[in-house]
Amino acid sequence: MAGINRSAAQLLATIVGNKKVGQYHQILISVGDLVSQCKPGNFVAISVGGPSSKMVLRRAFAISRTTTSPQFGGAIELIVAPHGSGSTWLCGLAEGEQIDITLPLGTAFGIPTTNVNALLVGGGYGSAPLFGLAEVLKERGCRVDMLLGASTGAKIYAPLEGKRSVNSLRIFTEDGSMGETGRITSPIAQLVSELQIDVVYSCGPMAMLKAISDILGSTDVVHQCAVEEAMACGIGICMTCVLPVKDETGKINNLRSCIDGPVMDGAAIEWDLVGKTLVL
Amino acid sequence: MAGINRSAAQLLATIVGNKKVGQYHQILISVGDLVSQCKPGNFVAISVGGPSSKMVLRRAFAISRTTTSPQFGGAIELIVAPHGSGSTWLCGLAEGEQIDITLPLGTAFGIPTTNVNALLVGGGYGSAPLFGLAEVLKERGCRVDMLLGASTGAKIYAPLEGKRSVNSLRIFTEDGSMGETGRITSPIAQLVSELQIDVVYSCGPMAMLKAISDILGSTDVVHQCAVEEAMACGIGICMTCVLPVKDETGKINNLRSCIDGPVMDGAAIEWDLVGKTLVL
Amino acid sequence: MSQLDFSTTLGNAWFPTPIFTASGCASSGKELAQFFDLRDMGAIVTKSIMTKPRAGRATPRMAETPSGMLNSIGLQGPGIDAFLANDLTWLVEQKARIIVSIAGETAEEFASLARRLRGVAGISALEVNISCPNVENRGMVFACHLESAQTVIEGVRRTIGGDLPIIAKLSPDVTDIVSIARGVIDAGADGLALINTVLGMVINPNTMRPHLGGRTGGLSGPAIRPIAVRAIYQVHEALPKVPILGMGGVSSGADAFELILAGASGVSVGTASFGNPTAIMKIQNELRQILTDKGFSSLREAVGFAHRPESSVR
Amino acid sequence: MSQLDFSTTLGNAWFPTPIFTASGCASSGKELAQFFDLRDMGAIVTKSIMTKPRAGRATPRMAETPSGMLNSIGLQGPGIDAFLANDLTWLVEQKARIIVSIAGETAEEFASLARRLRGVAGISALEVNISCPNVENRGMVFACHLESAQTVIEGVRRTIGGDLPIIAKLSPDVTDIVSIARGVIDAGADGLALINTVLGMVINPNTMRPHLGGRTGGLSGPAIRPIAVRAIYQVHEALPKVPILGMGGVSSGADAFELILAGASGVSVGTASFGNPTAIMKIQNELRQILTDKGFSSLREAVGFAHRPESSVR
Ligand SMILES: Cc1cc2nc3c(=O)[nH]c(=O)nc-3n(C[C@H](O)[C@H](O)[C@H](O)COP(=O)(O)OP(=O)(O)OC[C@H]3O[C@@H](n4cnc5c(N)ncnc54)[C@H](O)[C@@H]3O)c2cc1C
Ligand SMILES: Cc1cc2nc3c(=O)[nH]c(=O)nc-3n(C[C@H](O)[C@H](O)[C@H](O)COP(=O)(O)OP(=O)(O)OC[C@H]3O[C@@H](n4cnc5c(N)ncnc54)[C@H](O)[C@@H]3O)c2cc1C
Ligand SMILES: Cc1cc2nc3c(=O)[nH]c(=O)nc-3n(C[C@H](O)[C@H](O)[C@H](O)COP(=O)(O)O)c2cc1C
Ligand SMILES: Cc1cc2nc3c(=O)[nH]c(=O)nc-3n(C[C@H](O)[C@H](O)[C@H](O)COP(=O)(O)O)c2cc1C
Ligand code: FES
Ligand code: FES
Repeated sequence: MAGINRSAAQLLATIVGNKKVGQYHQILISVGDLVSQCKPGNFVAISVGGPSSKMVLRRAFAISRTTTSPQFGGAIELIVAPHGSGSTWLCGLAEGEQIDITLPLGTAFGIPTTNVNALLVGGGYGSAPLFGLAEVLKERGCRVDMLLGASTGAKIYAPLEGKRSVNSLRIFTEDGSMGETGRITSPIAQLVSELQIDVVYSCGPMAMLKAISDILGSTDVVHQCAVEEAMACGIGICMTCVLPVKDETGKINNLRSCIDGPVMDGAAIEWDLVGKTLVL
Repeated sequence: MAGINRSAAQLLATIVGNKKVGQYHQILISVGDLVSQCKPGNFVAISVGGPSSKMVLRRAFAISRTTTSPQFGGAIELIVAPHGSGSTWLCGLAEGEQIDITLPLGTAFGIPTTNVNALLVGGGYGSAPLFGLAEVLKERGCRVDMLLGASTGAKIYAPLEGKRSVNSLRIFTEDGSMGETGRITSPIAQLVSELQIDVVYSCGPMAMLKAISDILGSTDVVHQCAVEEAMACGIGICMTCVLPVKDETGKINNLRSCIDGPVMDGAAIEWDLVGKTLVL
Repeated sequence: MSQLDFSTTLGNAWFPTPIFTASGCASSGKELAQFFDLRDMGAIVTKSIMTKPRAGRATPRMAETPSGMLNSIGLQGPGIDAFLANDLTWLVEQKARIIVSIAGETAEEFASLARRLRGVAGISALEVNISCPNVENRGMVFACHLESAQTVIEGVRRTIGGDLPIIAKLSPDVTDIVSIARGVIDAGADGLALINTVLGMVINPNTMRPHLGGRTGGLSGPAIRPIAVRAIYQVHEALPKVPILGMGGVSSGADAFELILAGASGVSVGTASFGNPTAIMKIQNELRQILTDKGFSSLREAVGFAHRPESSVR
Repeated sequence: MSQLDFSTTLGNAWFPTPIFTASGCASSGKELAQFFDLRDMGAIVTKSIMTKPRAGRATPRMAETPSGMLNSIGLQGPGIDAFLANDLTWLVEQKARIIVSIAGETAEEFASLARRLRGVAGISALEVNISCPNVENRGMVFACHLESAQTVIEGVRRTIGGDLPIIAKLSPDVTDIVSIARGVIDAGADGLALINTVLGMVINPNTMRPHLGGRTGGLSGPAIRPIAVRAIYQVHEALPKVPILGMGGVSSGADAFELILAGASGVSVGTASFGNPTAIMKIQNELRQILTDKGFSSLREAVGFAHRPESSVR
């Protein structure tokens, strides 16, 4: 999965849609032919705040979906939570405004060549790239089940059209305001054995990804997770976004999650060493 | 003229008009009852760049005119040259957007109690406050003649309605693209004697103000000039905006042009000491 | 909100709130008084006063920089006599709490200024500005050298006697700020003001020469906040009992909170007031809210909180 | 445009343009190569390489700050062997001009790294990073102390022999950068790189603890540009013949021009590349245009122009 995404390009792109969905903004950006290079799991990096911005770093967002229409040509969709000043600025943009964007970046979810059983687990806006992934998996003939979770219903992102591409969808909220009450991770062990899951695809907060890795640790289910480390550059030149990952020989290295990720093998990440000093 | 402008207030005000006029923007801002406190010569200080701006200082602009309409209530007008990032941001605002503004600031042009002969001299956007001043002077029964100058025609600001309130108006451009060719200062000496001018009101680049002071130096014509020093605060707390000014005893002090100005007595300013280190 | 004890102390001086003006960024108070009541903040820290009237440096005296500004005022001021007669009298009449900042060209000047202030009613503390980078002779930055810093503070301490707290204001432009901090405390300072501006320069693209009349200037504003936080953190770690008046780029309650967590007992606001005349009130209100929301029952509890082990959650 | 001589030299090394990457801000080059041709800029300055592979510091390793950022990477890297075998070989194949940055924990390590690089083909110069603030032991910042800085440079000079230019990279976190600059030149450096990051800290408002894994970090970006300009100006004034590779907050051609006027013969671009992968090309084009518009016929003429008397207009 590792390495530089050779199709990455930088461009001035136009916002062609910005719609509030629950606590998120669904933002559509016209990017032309580059859509064909965007795969589920890839992300974009966007310059924020305009010409006199005090924010010097780009913001990373997963590509949720790609579309091509006669009106806009190729376009990508982002699901953005207005969190701090950068994402809030982005959510405030109107149709027609332009942004400086770099895409596609990072690794994509690996797609099996045979029809396997896949469980997709998304926390919060982490569900964004999973619907596009589900479509691809369905085309390959996979069985696709999905779990979505968040603290509250307004943070569940589950568009209608997306629901069609999955065999089953269960939603968990911690406050019980939507779907079942509880944590998204609680049913995983049972589902994995009941549905004879071959691969789990996950995207969401690091704590969720770690919990899933722990659950799958004793199984031979493959875990492809899209991680979210703070990224200063998104293109591999700053070394801020590293995670401790074991290689085939068992050696642990700090890998850049922007180019060796965001999609990584959950079993190879040394979750207990995240945020610790690694001694080589 | 000196001292703190006691009517100053800070408010969130709405842009109610933004029109391009030559190389300037005529910006109308709704400020409510504060208009009654705004006098020709006063200026405003505006926060620029929005919530994630890297610009930490306000920008100063002369109040060009005040109006009161049923639609907006009290409003002030600014004539803004898109110069650097702050003024360009301001010129890019649309009607309905809000700005954080402090006003009215600084000293106002002194208005004679008797009907004197006044010559108003404006360089570039320096003409902005002179039309409002002309109206006030006319009401007092003064004769008002006006000279406007700039490097080129697009930098002459002379609205139609303003022209009505002066007895004569002559325009000079250095490139001859509007009015007479040449410097605005060249006809002053002659006009002063021909028209028996009692007071010259001036606003424009510092070099122009100095030149006028030099011309009037040998006469007993009063010279009220609105200076333009770089201001960090606009309210008298930073000491960046000082000019060397002689007091009645002949002592020269560095006075703050934001509260002891911008309107100052041209004869009291020690023009040759501007930008020099003053020894007390 | 009702329960929060928002008060603070610097040495034996008590203040109802921990938000102060920064020296040189509020003139002598009159100018801000039309925007809010000076009694509503912790204290006004006056511009640094010298013995004689001073005209300061040549203009241009400022340049805006990304998220900051450079200034080279050069301590323009009326001199101690006029200051006492006019500015201080006025401030005392307003019932504002007052910290007087003094600056001198020699250690003797500092001491003689302290002598003039000894026993003057209405002063809560003395800030000793040994770190102004905006003076003709950069060699005069006492706070850049341990011995000269100590000599100044010793002189002031000896002159002023035991009552009025002495706060030594330090420069970040040193190799080891902790050793300077320790030195001035040993020499008799009761507290520290951290940080003065960082020495910087801007070159004017048109003239292609240094923009400021004084060539170099002091960098302030949000740009330097990480430097201020680091300096406060380092000094508080080494000298946890010494009260720190923190400053540098504070323009929100969250910023003030950051300096307090690092170890500041009080926070001065400078450049932010230039951009917003009511910044001090805004910062004070926001800070009060943050402390309440975080569940602190007093400001004091939050001072230096960042130094406690992670396990000590609240 | 046609007539401008845009080339520059650092010691005996020649570069067709004065715009370089900054060490640690371009990894080993591959990652930027997909955005532009590495041969189109002055040179790539590699991330500082150490003897052994290093994992660097704990995450979080970055915090954005107003117009800047803090980093605490801690010199993560593959070690000199892997660097020579992979990264350098690749760069040489690309025909990029290369400045190799080295860092050591001891003066001996610096010398032994220099020995490994002696005679390696394709290297234009050596940048000796004696100023990294992101190492476990802050005592290791050689550039903060005259003697240790000199010891390192002497060792490298002796080892490397007379040909390859040695550029000593200094820290702004010192009381007197001119004396350190003079010291390392006396010790055998051919040029200076000014400035490394400024030591800073950010406290996380949620955890209320230092945000970075390494607690302190290095401040970079536009926020520090006035500090860089000042340092370059001061050093060029004292040592006008010593070539300076300037860096610190450059994100436009106008910014690069400012550092050049202050005295830099070349300009490295760091943080700006994080915000814009093609920043280097943009800066280079803008700078070329500015020099042309100002009527300079060569870059060299503009170096240190801010030091000439105002009367010497062009
Ligand atoms: C690969 C990747 C994919 C992402 N996909 C999405 C998405 O689809 N939708 C979405 O809403 N958000 C996504 N995020 C998180 C998003 O990048 C942050 O919410 C955003 O950067 C916050 O910026 P801010 O200016 O609003 O917040 P601030 O807190 O002001 O940001 C300050 C700095 O911290 C960094 N930062 C803050 N929060 C995060 C975070 N959660 N993760 C990483 N860095 C952070 C910022 O990038 C910035 O450099 C993704 C992050 C990564 C790394
Ligand atoms: C009392 C007063 C009245 C003014 N009236 C007007 C007016 O009516 N119309 C108008 O277009 N402009 C006016 N100006 C000038 C206006 O303030 C500047 O053009 C503006 O601040 C430039 O900001 P910027 O961000 O666009 O430029 P930048 O060059 O990016 O500004 C950088 C810094 O320099 C200061 N600065 C830049 N140019 C000037 C200048 N010419 N004078 C003072 N400070 C400057 C800015 O305030 C800012 O702090 C006035 C200035 C003063 C002091
Ligand atoms: C215009 C200006 C004038 C200043 N004058 C003084 C002064 O007279 N004495 C002093 O100790 N500090 C002075 N300072 C430094 C401030 O008190 C403060 O330490 C510094 O600006 C950092 O805080 P800030 O970022 O909030 O402005 C001055 C700062 C500015 C911007
Ligand atoms: C993420 C990061 C990593 C850095 N790593 C190094 C390094 O390995 N060696 C070095 O000499 N400087 C290093 N620096 C400092 C830069 O080379 C440069 O001196 C500094 O960032 C100022 O330039 P800038 O503002 O353009 O980034 C690093 C800076 C950053 C931001
Ligand atoms: S974000 Fe810069 S290397 Fe990954
Ligand atoms: S602009 Fe601050 S005192 Fe005049």
